[in-house]
Amino acid sequence: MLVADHVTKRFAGVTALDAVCLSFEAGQVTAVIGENGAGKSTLMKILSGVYAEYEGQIRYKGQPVRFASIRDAQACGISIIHQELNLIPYLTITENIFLGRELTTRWGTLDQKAMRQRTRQLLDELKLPLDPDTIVADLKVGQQQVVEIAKALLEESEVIIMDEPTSAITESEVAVLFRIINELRQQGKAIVYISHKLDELFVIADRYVVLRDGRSIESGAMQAINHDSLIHKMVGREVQLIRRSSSLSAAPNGRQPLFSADSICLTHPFRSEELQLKSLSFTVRHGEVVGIFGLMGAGRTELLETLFGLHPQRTQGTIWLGGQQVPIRNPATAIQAGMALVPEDRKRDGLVLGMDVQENISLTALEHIERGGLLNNAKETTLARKYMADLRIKTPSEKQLTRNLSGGNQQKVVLSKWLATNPRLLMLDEPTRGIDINAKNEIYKLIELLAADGVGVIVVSSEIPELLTIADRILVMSEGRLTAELPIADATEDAILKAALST
Amino acid sequence: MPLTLQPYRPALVKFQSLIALFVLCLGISLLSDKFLTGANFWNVMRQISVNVCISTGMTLVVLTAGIDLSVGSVLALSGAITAGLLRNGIQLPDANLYIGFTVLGAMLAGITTGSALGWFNGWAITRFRLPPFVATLAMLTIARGLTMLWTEGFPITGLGESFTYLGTGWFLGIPVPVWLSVIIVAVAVLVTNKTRLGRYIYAIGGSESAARLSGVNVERIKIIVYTIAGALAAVGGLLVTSRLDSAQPNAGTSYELDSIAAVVIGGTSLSGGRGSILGTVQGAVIIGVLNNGLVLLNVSPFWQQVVKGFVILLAVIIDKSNSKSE
Amino acid sequence: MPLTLQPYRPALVKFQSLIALFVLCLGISLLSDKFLTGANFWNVMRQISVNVCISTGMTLVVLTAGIDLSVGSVLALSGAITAGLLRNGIQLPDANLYIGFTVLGAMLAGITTGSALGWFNGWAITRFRLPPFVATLAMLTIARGLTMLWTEGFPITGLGESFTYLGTGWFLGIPVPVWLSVIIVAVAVLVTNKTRLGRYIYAIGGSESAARLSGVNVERIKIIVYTIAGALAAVGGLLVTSRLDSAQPNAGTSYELDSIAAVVIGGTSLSGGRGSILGTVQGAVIIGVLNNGLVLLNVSPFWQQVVKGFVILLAVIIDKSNSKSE
Amino acid sequence: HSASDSVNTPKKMAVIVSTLNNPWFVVLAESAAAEAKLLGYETKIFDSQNNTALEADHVENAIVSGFNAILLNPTDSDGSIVNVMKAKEAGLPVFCMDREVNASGAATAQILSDNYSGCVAIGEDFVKGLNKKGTYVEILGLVGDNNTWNRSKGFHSVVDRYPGLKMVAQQSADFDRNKAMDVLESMLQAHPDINAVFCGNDAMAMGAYQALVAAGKASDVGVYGFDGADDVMNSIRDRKIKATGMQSPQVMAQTAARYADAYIKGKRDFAQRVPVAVELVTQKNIADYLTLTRP
Ligand SMILES: Nc1ncnc2c1ncn2[C@@H]1O[C@H](COP(=O)(O)OP(=O)(O)OP(=O)(O)O)[C@@H](O)[C@H]1O
Ligand SMILES: Nc1ncnc2c1ncn2[C@@H]1O[C@H](COP(=O)(O)OP(=O)(O)OP(=O)(O)O)[C@@H](O)[C@H]1O
Ligand SMILES: O[C@@H]1[C@H](O)[C@H](O)CO[C@H]1O
Ligand SMILES: [Mg+2]
Ligand SMILES: [Mg+2]
Repeated sequence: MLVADHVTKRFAGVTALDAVCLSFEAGQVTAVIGENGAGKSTLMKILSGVYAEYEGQIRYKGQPVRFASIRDAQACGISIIHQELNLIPYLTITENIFLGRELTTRWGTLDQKAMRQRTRQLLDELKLPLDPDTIVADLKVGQQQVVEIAKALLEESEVIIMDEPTSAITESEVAVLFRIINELRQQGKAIVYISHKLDELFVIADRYVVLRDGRSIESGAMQAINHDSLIHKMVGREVQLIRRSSSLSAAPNGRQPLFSADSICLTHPFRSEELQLKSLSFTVRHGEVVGIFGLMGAGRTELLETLFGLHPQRTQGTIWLGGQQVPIRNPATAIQAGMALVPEDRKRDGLVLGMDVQENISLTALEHIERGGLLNNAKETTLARKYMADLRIKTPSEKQLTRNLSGGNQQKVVLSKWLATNPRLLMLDEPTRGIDINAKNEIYKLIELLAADGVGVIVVSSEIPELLTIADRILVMSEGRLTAELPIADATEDAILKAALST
Repeated sequence: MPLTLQPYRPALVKFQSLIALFVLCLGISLLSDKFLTGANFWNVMRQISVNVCISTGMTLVVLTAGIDLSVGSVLALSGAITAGLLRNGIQLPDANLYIGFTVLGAMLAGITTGSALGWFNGWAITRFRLPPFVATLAMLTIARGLTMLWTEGFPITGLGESFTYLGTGWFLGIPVPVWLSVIIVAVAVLVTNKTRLGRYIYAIGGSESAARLSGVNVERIKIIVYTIAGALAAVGGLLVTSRLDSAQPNAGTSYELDSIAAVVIGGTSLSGGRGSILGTVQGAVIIGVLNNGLVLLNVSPFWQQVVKGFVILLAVIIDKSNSKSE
Repeated sequence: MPLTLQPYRPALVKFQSLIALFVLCLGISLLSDKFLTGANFWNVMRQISVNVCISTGMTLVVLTAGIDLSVGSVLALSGAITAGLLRNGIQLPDANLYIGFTVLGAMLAGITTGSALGWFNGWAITRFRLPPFVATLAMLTIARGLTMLWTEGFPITGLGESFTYLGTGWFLGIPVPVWLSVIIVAVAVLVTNKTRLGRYIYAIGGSESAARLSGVNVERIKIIVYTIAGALAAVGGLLVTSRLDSAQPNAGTSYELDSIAAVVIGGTSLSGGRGSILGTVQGAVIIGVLNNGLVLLNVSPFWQQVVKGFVILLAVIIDKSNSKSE
Repeated sequence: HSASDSVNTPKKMAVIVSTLNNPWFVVLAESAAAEAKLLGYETKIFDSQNNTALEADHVENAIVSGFNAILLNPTDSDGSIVNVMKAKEAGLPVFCMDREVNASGAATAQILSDNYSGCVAIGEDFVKGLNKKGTYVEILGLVGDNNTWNRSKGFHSVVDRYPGLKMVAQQSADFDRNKAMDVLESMLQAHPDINAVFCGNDAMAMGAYQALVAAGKASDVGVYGFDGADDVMNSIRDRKIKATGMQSPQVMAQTAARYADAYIKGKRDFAQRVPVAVELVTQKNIADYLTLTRP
C-alpha cells in the first residue's frame, strides 16, 4: 500500500536515512523498531509530507507520489500522530483537533457546535472524559497524547502512522488505543506503529520492520520472532538486560535513612483551600531505590517539584537530608544540599536545547570548572567528555547542540548534568519515557551503580514492570496521597494498581 | 508555577483590564467633575479611535507572535497619498495627462498604499525569515522617507468637507470615527473568534511548528495579517488626516509605542497566542482616559510623563495580580 | 527547512555580519574617496561609541529574552544628573547646605542613577512578572519625565574641560570614547563567554525553566542584567553629555530603536539565548557606517531614510542567508 | 589661477538644520541651499532630527568631506556650541540661522530670528485683543526645546503684568497639530469658557483652531500662533486665527548663504548678530505679507 524505495535523507552533517526500503500493507499493523536516532521519525515525516526534500521514491497504492506538504499527504489519506506533542497550548481540545480542517457553516464562519459534537464523540471513543472546551495547556501530558490520537482519527485515513503514541499514557488508555487499532485494522487500514515498549508490539503488531543507523535491516512477521532476537536485530549485538538481583534489595534495608520528608503539603495554585499534596511522609535510605507509582495526575511530578523547592510559597512540611534539615526554598538550595531532579519534560525543563552538550552538562556545576574566577574551557570539556564516555552519549562531539540529539541521548545529557553535582539524592521523573530498550537498560545500570555508591534514588514511573525491575521499595500515590508502601518482595502488579486506584 | 502553563480563565481573560480601567476612571472623576460628562465621553472616544484602528491590526500581528513597528509611518504615508491625490490628482504635464480623484477614490488609494506596505512587511518576514522587529523597523524608516518625498516635507491641506466629515462628522448622535472604529472592532472580533483565519492566527502564535504540522499555511496567514495591519494603519491615517483637514508629514510618529502599549495593557501576550481584540480596546481606552485625565487635571507637562509611566505599570500589575498564578 | 532549527556553526555565527559590513564599506568607498580616510575612520568610531555602550547592555538583556526600551531616557536622565551636580551641586538653602561635586563624583552619581533605574526595571519585571516590553516602556516615559523635572526643560551647559575630555579627548592617538567603548566591549565579551553570569544569561534566554531547575537564580540574574543595561546607558549619557558639553533634556530620544537594530543586525535573537556582543558591535558599526556613508555620498535627507531602511533589510537578509541551515 | 581652481573643484556649503520634520525648517534649508547653488556652490542638506548628538556627527562628517562653510540651524542654543567650536577649530566658518548659539565668537555670524521679542509682540496684541481681561490656556511645544521656553517667556513677560488675564491651564502638545487638537479638546472640557489660546507654534495653532471648530467655539475663542505658516496666514486672512509671529526663514537663509560666500571670497569682518525681526501678523496687516513660499 505504502512503499519507501531507497529513501535517503540528509541533515547538515548527519545522514538520517540511508537508502531505506520498506513497505506497509493494508489491514496490517506494522511495527517500526529501532534505537533512538535510528531514523524512524524522520522516515515518518517524509511519508506524511513534513519533509518534502529527500532522495528516493515513495509509492502509494502503486503510484509514485511526492508529497509537497502535509496537506498533500492528508488529502491522499495519510495521517500521523507525531512523536513530539504538536498541540497549541492555548487552544481548546476541539480547536486543536480540527486545526487546519475546521468545519464551517453556510456563512463561512466556524461551525463550533458541529465540531464540539464530533470532538465529544471522539473523546468518548477514546474514553477521555473531558469537556471538549478544555484548554490543552491544562491537560496532563498523557491526556494531551490522547488528544493527539483523536486528532489522527478525525478523518478517515487509509494509512495511520503512530510515532510513539503510548509514551505518556497508562495501561488502561493503551488498552483503549489497542481496541481502536484493532477496529481500524479490520476496516482494512494500514497502521504504522512505533514504540520502544516492545511488549506492546507483540500484542498489537502483525509485522515488524527494523531500522538501524538509518538503514532498513530486516522485516518479518511478528509471530516469527521473540523478544530477545528483536532486541538483537535492533541493536546489532547481544544486550545483557538488567534483571533484578535479589541481593540488592536486601542490602539497603538495614541502612540509615538518608532522606526523609515529613508531612509535605502543597496547596493548589488558584484554589488555596484545596491541597494537591496531602501530608506525604516517607524516607529514602542510603543506596536505596524508591519507586513511586501513580496514575496520571496522582501528583508525583508535583511531589518531586515540591521537594526540589519549585513551589516554596505553596509548600508546607519539612525535609531532611543526611540528618540536616533542608529548607524548601528554591532549586539552588536543594542542589546545594545534594539533591538533583531529572524532570519529566526533558526538552523544556531538562535542557537548554540551544546550548551544546558540554554547556548543558556543566550548567549545574559551573563553580567546579572555574579557574581564577573564569570558566575554564579545558576543564569543561574534560567534564563533558567524562560523562559522554561513562554514559555512552551518542553525539559527534561535545559541541553538538542538544537540540539535534535523539531523545535517549538527550536524556543521558540531562542525567550527566545532575551527576556532575555529585548528588546524594537523585530524583528521576519518568526517566525512560521515549527511550529505546538499550538506552533504558543503560539508565537502569546507572541507577544501580549510583545506589551501590550510597546515593538515594527516587524514581517516578508509569510503567510497573520498570519499577519492579529497579526499585527496592515502591510507594504508590493516588490523588495527592500516599496510599501504599510496598517492599519489593510484596509488590505485585495487582497490589500496586489497587493502591493507585484507592482514594 | 514556573513549570506548568497558566490555565485559561475565560472570564478574567476577557475582562482583565476592566478593573484597572474602573479604578482609573473612579480616581479621575473624584478629582474632576468634568470627567464624567457626555461631551467628554465622546471626546475621549473620538480621540482613541485612531489608536483603536491601529491597535486592532497590531493585536492580530502580536497574536501571531509578531510585532509591527511601522504603523505610524504607514499611517503618515497613506494619509499623505490620499490627501495628495485629493488635492492634486495625478498630473503628468508631459503626457498632458491629469487624473482627478474622488474622495472615495483617494481614500481607496490610501488604503491600498497601507495594505501594500503591510504586505511587503509580511512578505519580507516570511520570505527571508526576518525577525518582524527588524523588518518593520526598516519599514518605519522607509515609509517615513517616502512620506517626506511625497509631501516634500510640507503638509497637504484643504481637503474639502466631504472628506473631513470622516474625521469630524457625527452620525446618529455618534462621531463618525467612533462608528468606524466600532465597525472595525466588531469585524475583527468576528474574524478572531469565528473564522478559520482567526483560529489560525491564534494557532500560529501558540506554536508555529504545531500549526504548520497541522497543515496551516503559516506564511500566507502571516502575510494576510501584516497586510491587514497595514490597511488598518491606513484607515487610521485617513482619520487623522481628515480630522486635521491636513496630512502632516510627521503624523503618527511613535504611534507604534502607544499601540503596542494598548495591546499589552489589554492582556495580549507579546509572545503570541493569547489575547483578544476587546482586551486591546480596553487598553486603548485606558491610555485615552489617562491622557484626557492628565489634561483635565492640568497636571504639569513635566509630571505627566512620570505619572503616565507609573499608571501603565500599575494597570498591568493589577491585571497580572488578577490573573495571577502563584 | 521550517521545522528544524539552525545548526551550530561557530565560525559563521561569530562573523555573520562581517560580510554585510564589508559589502557596505566597499560600496561606499567606491563612490566616495573621503570614506577610507583616517580622519573619517575615527569619526565613525567616535560616533558609534555611544550606541556601542548602550547596545552592549541591550545585548545582555536581549540574550535573556528581554528587551529594554528605556535606554534613551535613562541616558538622558543620567547625563542630566551628572551635568546638574557638576554645575550646581546640591543646594539646600533652608538648611544652608551646599554640596559640591567633583567630576568623578558627579559621574558616579550619573552612573548610579542609571543603575538604579535599570535595577527598578529588573525588579518590576521579576517581582510582578511584567513583560519587559511594558515595564521598560513605562520607564521610558518615567525617566523622560524625571529628566524634564530635573532640568526644568532646559539644557545644562558649561561643564568644564576635565569633564568634556571624556567625550572629546584623545589618548594615545585614539579618541577617549573609543577607548571607553572598547574596554566595555572587552569586559562584556569576557563576562558573556567566561563567567558564570554570562553562562546563566544564555541559559535563561535558552530556557528559563531549565535554567531555574538547574539552580540558577533567574530573578537575580535578570535584575543584574537590567541593572548593567541601565549603568551602560548612563555611561552613554556621560559620553553624549561630555561630547556636547551639555545635557539636553531630550537627549537619547528613540535611541532604543538604533540599539535594538544593532543587536538584531548583529545576529542576536530577540527570543533570547543566541547571539554575541561582538555581533552587536558589528551591527552598530554597520549602522554607523551607513549613516556616515549616506552623508558622504550626498544622498538627500528624504532619500536617506528610504535607503537606510532598505540597507538594514539587506544587511539582515545577507546575514540570514549566510547562516542558513538548508 | 585661483579662479580656474575653483572651476575645477567647486566649493561646497553644508546646510545643517535641526529638523526637516516641520515645513518651516524645510523652507529654511531649501532656501539656504538654493541661494548657495545660485552663488555657484555645491550644497548638501543635513537633518539633525532635533538631536544635538546627530548634529555633532554631521559637523564632523562635513569637516571630513571637505566642505568650505556651514550654514547651521542649531538644534540647541547651548548644546550646539561645541559643534560650532569643532567646525571653527577645523577652519570652517559657521553661520547660524534662526536660532542662536549662546557663545560669542564661536560662529562667524548669527542671523537670528528673535523668538523672545516676537512673542513679546504677540503678547501685546493678545492683551489688546482680550481687552486686558479674560481667561486663556497655553499650549506649549516640546518641553525639552528651548524655543518653547523663549516663546513662552516672551509672551508671559507681557501678559503676566495684567491681573485681569488669567491662564487657567498650560499643557504641551509637542509642536504637533494632532496632539494640539486632542489636548485642547480635553482642556475645553475643564474650561469651557476660555477666551483665548496661545500656542507655541502654528501647527499647534491650527490643531487648536480645529478643536474649537469641532466644539462650536471657533468664534468665541481667539487663537494665537507663531511661525507664519501657510495655513495660519490663510486663516488670519479668513479671520479664523487672530495673530502669529512671522519669521522669515527665506531672508535668514539667503543672508547666511551670502555671508558665507563673502567669507570664502576673503571677507572677514562680520557683525556677530544679525537680527531678522519676527513680525507680528494680525488680521489688520495680513495683506502686507506674502505667505511662506519655497525657493
Ligand atoms: N533537524 C535535524 N537536524 C539534524 N539532525 C537531525 C534532525 N532531525 C533528526 N536528526 C538526526 O537524524 C537521526 C534520526 O532521527 P530520528 O528522529 O528519525 O530518530 P528516531 O528513530 O525517531 O529516534 P527516537 O526513537 O529517539 O525517536 C538522528 O541521528 C538525529 O539526531
Ligand atoms: N497546570 C495545571 N493546572 C491545574 N492543575 C494541575 C496542573 N498541573 C497539574 N495539576 C494537578 O496537579 C495534580 C498532580 O499533577 P502531577 O503532574 O504531579 O501528576 P503526576 O502523577 O506526575 O502525573 P503524570 O504522570 O501525568 O505526570 C493533579 O491533580 C493535576 O490535575
Ligand atoms: O521656529 C520653529 C518652529 O516654530 C517650529 O514649529 C518649532 O521650532 C521652532 O524653532
Ligand atoms: Mg522518533
Ligand atoms: Mg508526572
